[in-house]
Amino acid sequence: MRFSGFRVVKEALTGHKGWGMLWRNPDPKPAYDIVIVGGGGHGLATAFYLAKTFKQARVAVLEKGWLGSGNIGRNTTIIRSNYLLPGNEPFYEFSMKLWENLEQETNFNSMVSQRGIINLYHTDGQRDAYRRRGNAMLLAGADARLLGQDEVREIAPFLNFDNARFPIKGGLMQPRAGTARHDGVAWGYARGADMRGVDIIQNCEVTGFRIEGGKVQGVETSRGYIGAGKVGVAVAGNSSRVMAMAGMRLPIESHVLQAFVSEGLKPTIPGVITFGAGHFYVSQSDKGGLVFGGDIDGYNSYAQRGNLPVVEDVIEGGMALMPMIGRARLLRSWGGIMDMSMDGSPIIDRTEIDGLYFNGGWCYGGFKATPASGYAFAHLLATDRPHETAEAYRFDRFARGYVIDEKGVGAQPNLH
Amino acid sequence: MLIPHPLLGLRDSQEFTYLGDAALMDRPDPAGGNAEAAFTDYVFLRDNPAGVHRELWFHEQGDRSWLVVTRDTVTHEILGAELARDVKLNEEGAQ
Amino acid sequence: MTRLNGGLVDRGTTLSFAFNGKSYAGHPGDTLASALLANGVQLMGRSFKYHRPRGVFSAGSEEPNAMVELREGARQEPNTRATVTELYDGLIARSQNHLGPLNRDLLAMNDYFAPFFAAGFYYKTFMWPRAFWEKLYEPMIRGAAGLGRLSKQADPDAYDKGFLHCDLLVIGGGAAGLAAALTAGRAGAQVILADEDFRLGGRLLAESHTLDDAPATGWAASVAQELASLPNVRLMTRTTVFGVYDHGVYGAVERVADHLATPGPRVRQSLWRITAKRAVLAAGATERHIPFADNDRPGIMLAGAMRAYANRWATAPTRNAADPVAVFANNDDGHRTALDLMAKGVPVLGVIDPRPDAPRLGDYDLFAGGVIDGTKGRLGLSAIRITQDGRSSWHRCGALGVAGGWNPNVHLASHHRGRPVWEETLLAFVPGTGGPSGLFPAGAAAGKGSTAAALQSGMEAARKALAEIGIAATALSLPDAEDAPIRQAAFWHVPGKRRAWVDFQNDVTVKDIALAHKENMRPVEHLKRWTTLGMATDQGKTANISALAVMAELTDKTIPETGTTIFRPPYTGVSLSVLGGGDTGAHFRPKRLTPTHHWAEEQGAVFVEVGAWMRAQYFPRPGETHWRETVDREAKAVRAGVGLCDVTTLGKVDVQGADAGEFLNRLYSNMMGTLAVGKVRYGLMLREDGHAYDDGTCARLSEDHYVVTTTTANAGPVYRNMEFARQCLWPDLDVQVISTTDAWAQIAVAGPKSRALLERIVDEFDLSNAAFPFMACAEMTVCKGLRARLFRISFSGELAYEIAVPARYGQALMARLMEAGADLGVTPYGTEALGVLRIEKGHAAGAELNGQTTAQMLGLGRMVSQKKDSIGAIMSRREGLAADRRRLVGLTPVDPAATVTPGAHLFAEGAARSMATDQGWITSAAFSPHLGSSIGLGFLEDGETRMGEILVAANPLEGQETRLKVVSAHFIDPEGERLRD
Amino acid sequence: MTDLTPITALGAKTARKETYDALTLSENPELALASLALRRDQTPPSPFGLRLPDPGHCADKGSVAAFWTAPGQWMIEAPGRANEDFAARLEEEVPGGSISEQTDAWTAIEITAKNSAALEALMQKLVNLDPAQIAPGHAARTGLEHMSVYLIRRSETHLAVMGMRSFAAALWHALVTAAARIDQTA
Repeated sequence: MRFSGFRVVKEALTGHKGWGMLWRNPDPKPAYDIVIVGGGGHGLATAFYLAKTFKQARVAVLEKGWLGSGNIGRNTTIIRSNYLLPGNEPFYEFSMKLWENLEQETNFNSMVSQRGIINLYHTDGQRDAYRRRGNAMLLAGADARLLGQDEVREIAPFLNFDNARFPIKGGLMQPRAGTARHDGVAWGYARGADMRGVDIIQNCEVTGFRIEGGKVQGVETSRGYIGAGKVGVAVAGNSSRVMAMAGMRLPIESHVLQAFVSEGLKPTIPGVITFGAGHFYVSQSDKGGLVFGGDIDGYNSYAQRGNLPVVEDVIEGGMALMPMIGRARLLRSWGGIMDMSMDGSPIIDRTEIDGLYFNGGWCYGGFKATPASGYAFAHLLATDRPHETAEAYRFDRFARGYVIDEKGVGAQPNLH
Repeated sequence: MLIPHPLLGLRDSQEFTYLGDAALMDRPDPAGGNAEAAFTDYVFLRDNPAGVHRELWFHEQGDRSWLVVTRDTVTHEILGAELARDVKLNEEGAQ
Repeated sequence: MTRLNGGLVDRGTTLSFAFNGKSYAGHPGDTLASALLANGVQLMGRSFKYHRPRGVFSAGSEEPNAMVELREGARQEPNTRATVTELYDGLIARSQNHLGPLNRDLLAMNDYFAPFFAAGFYYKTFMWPRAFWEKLYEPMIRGAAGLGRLSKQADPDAYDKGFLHCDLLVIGGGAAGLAAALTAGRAGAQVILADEDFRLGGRLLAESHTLDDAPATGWAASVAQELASLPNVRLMTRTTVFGVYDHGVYGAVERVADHLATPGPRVRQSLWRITAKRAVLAAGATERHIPFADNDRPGIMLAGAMRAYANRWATAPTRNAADPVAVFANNDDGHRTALDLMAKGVPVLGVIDPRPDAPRLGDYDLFAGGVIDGTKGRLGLSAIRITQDGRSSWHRCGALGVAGGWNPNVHLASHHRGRPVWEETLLAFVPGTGGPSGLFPAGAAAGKGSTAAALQSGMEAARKALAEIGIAATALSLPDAEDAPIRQAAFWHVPGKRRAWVDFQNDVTVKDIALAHKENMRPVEHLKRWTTLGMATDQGKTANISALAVMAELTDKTIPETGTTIFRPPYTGVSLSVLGGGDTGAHFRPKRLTPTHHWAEEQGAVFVEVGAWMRAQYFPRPGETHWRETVDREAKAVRAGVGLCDVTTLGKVDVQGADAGEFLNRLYSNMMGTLAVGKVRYGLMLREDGHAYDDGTCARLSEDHYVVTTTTANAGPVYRNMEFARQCLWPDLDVQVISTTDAWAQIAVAGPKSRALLERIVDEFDLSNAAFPFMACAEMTVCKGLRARLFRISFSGELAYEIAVPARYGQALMARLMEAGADLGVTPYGTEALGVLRIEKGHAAGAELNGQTTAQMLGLGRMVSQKKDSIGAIMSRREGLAADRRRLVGLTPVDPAATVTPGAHLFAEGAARSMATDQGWITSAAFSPHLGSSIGLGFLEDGETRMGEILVAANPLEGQETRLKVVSAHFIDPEGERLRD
Repeated sequence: MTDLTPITALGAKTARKETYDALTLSENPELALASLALRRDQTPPSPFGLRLPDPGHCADKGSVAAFWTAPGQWMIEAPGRANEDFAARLEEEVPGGSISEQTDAWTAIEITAKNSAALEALMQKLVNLDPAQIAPGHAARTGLEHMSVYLIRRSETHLAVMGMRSFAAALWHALVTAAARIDQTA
């Protein structure tokens, strides 16, 4: 069924009798050409592009819980392509272009909203670093603007310009950045993949890999053995856990990132604002909640919850940046497990096991990457060649010394 | 979080700086064969278990002891803490 | 007026308040909701999506409907629950989320279009044309959405934070909580009792129960009094424990002054982080409702809330005292509402109970086996339709209490992601076993809902909790209390064609759940996300279980099979101001001041933040109109005469011990153990991954004592790494380290006349080049006996020294040097001139040592000793690092008037401007007064072999292109003669 | 004696002092400090006849005092001797130890209270220490408003707070802001 305004009106007038299931609840088949482990954003996007772009007919997505229950279900919804390094920027810009056409491609309104992102700077040194980055973005075909204080003030007059510990001098803006409705992204990809024949199997946990002669044969699951020509793992947050079942150690630690939403408020904040000096970033959802976050808690965790000091640290930053939000209330907080990699950048690569492919290490930035990650992983799975924008995301970059370290902090994941 | 400091009792984890897996204490022999591969594993690869994890915390706003804390990464329950220096000296003594 | 007799309000005092511009009167003890009800005001707000008229629904923090903008001006506080807003004199509140007056909300037309706004409709439309989303559809949706408004002004009130420690934290001051606190308090344990209400007693205040044949409110008051008298008990009313964190840390917010018009000198709220060895969760239970057609009109509320308004606040729920009240209950407890109202003289229409065998507990009309399946009344309930035995009839009705059973407030028990478990005998979820360790649920929160059971379980929980920490508590002799069994039917909603609301605030109806089911949004998390169920400010406290029941019915599963939701902090909304607590402006983070800060201020210095430090950026003089003028003068003064700069911010670490030299050998890439006593050496540190990390100097004061410096930014991390190396890698080395950064004021004395200046202040110390050459250091005295450390090191490339004295003398030393050097033209300089000087000399700083560069890129590859191991040495030899051909170069503009811009990217002339042809970037730049042009440093592919080549610096971000010449990074004195002079 | 005039950490010639109902805060610029760290296998000495305290504790002998700072390391305090080279005196007492001058690394603010309740109420607003960890005779290093401080509980009603000298103004601000808000009438 095609979704459209016309269809919504027609159903409204006829008692919503015509709506069908957004996706099926298929039972697993004995075998598939490609099995994707993980029904989060990246796994679903991979399946979608495998089916749509790479015309793969026998694809399954195995999800241990409900589809979209990973970090796609809980994040601060920011999309952007404002990276510095050549290993990253073309990939994220590719992602941005996919975002820009996502709804038309999936026929599902994921509410991609390009209201812009501003990264504030407070010193000349930060401005220079942002200039280098903004230029790198432009050279990669993305968009960027370097704003002075007055221009920031015009866009966000409510920021603390006059009595700040770290006075705002300006910002690097990416006008095409913004937000997307995170669940809607998962659902759009899921529905699109399902329509094209992908079996999305919920409540199906992978419990092991069957590997014979160095080649993967299939996966053991809570719903029985499923054979597979190729297996793609996209379970960020739990990558180490899952890949350990194939005997692999990864350059990844799992950390908790908390995020927050306030009670609903009338429109207050136009786009996304990032305050590096205070570890705080914020946007306002279409429903009116302020959606914000900051740093990871900083210790290895699979608990999907964080602690109070980070809550305070983030909100202290928010209050310092925009003291007018003080009378609003925190409504919800949550904690997601992040695949924090050793250089802060992801991995999309083959593994040492034939037929086993890996996608992970997204740190706290996986949401914005969803379309390109899915596309590039589908490309790799379907063609056995890395997508041109994802060539740097290899396992061996650590051993060979080609890390992609945007922050320049080295192999300490909690600093990325 | 509260860290059970072996000398000072329960202390706010905010006083500490976290580093990561206690395996970082086991710096490979730079003169050993294939040192570059050993260092690659040491610097970049982690077990990252969901469960019991031995990890390094630095009591930065405290007595500046490095501690080896044994903590469950699923429940955050702490099973013990030792002075890293003692751990290292004991290991070396055992060898 | 619908004020009844009795209650816990102080009728002797009248408080006046305004709601939507109209004045009303209430009493101390009232909430805004009770006072409005007492004034016959039922309509208090509008729903989120359909803008349906809404009245108060509950008597607590679970309120979905009665939300107001409280206070005015910068103190305006949106989404404030009228049900928990303590009335004060002069209170001003407005209803929110409507266009035009509350009773004629223009946005109520949304309700007519409700069929178009079914669950998830927006995912299916607004996609064409593409550009219309940001321009039209989304702004429209955003404008209509949201609830209350922020004032957009800074919050003027003060907030603070604190830490408390106790043996037992009791969360909730109802029957169970009071019993727990009393048990623990009498045992001598350190106890904190926190309750979100302003009065202790919980449901005891809302019910007509007796304890030992006396009103239960009296027992609550006497227990509160005893607890207040115990020095080991801290009573915290108006305090919400909103979250359970690891290892017994609880987050709580105390509303210190929210019951006052303004906080005065006090804070408005305090954030408490309570470390409790054990805790008792006695947070009570929340009543749920029964969805039926048009069940959302003002006047329809929870039956227990109705009792609370009648008993505690002496208020009838109706607009007129003569209007009859009905009760719709699937359980015995709900019938008590009819009894309590009758006792207060409120006319009762009857009790409608779907159970065919429903008991009649008093002298009221009982509609056993009956349901309500329709209501009337645009802005307030006027009639209900009762269907019994297949016959329907309309009845005039001014208010309706709905009793669908009670849900234990398990929230905190699931904050560690432990799932609540279904208790079929209670038809409710109770705390499961996976709760936070040390947290003991008790009372209604644990499903022990009768007063007797609550008292008993509160006491037992406290005894059990304390026993675990070695405190024996004696059993209380509990009063006789009501112990009615829970009798209820699993009756979850009244089926029908009209909309029956499940989640009031977000306008989620039974139909929406049915649609979600049809569309396969069946897992509970999908249901929530598709319909927005439970996403409103009340977090579904009154809605979620009913919704689960409806979904269970649709899927033909049990409720526990259908799923449950777990809760995350906060339990109720917490103001961002209090979580952000304390200072938000200039004191947001502490500043570090240098020893000469006040002196620099007196000189009119302009300061700049460098990490936590404030450093003098430049020292403008009268007549100087542009900062560049000042900086040029300062830089020139250094090269021509002598300048002074406070460099205290560089990290300083004393490294001592027999193995200090060996220790530094392992930390620095170059050799330090061979350094002679009395000498300084420049040192480079790598990270273990082989990249350049930090630089500084090592000075050997004696055989077993080095003083090392770090960059300002890395002072903390480098020190931490030293402790790591000392304790975790090589504990066998005899080495001790301690930071001395703040102990010594360090002043750079730089320029050809620096020796002449220093000679005037040292006490008989030979500064001659022979006696104290470049890279010498010594401990000595200055200014008649003040101990000092002198280092002959240079960042500027000139003859230069750094002198350190105890920090308290730093300012006086600076003043003395200024005085003594007046005839030498001594000039203070700031970080800006420091930057100019170091760029002219080609020294790397933060922009070059940015964590992404290598020793080779910096031109320091030879410093990585091959003769010894050191941190990072092995990994610095990896292929990718060795193959990196970018090198630090100097850059000058071909047109001397042009500017070198840091952050511009470097291209060969004629090359396309693309990533593929990008050959490097400019890291730092400054105007060099000595060269008379802008100059820069940058990393360039094969830089060292391209001297003299013309490049283009592209800065498309600002539309600039500049032709630059590649030169040595050492613009000044490349042979380094001056500093050895 | 040098002819340079020292200033206090708060930047004045004389020490700052602020008095509230039950609390008095005063800057103590005359306190000399030196750290003492043991070399490998060194026996703990008794400088100036002072028995070096156990972890988490402080010891006071009138003319000198000490508090434990790290395994094998103590801070030695000498009231009224900040203008001397106290580290050198300590080196004479403990030859062969690792000693560092710390007098001006820290600013000491002495807080005296009319009763211990006022002092504890103040500490509740500033530091996360169980009262038992900072009972009289105890010393602790911890965080306070994003700063690192030593707390030395000299008696029931006397607490010294030592912050890094460069943070003195911020520390003073934090302490007086909290002190002013404590209800000291109880």
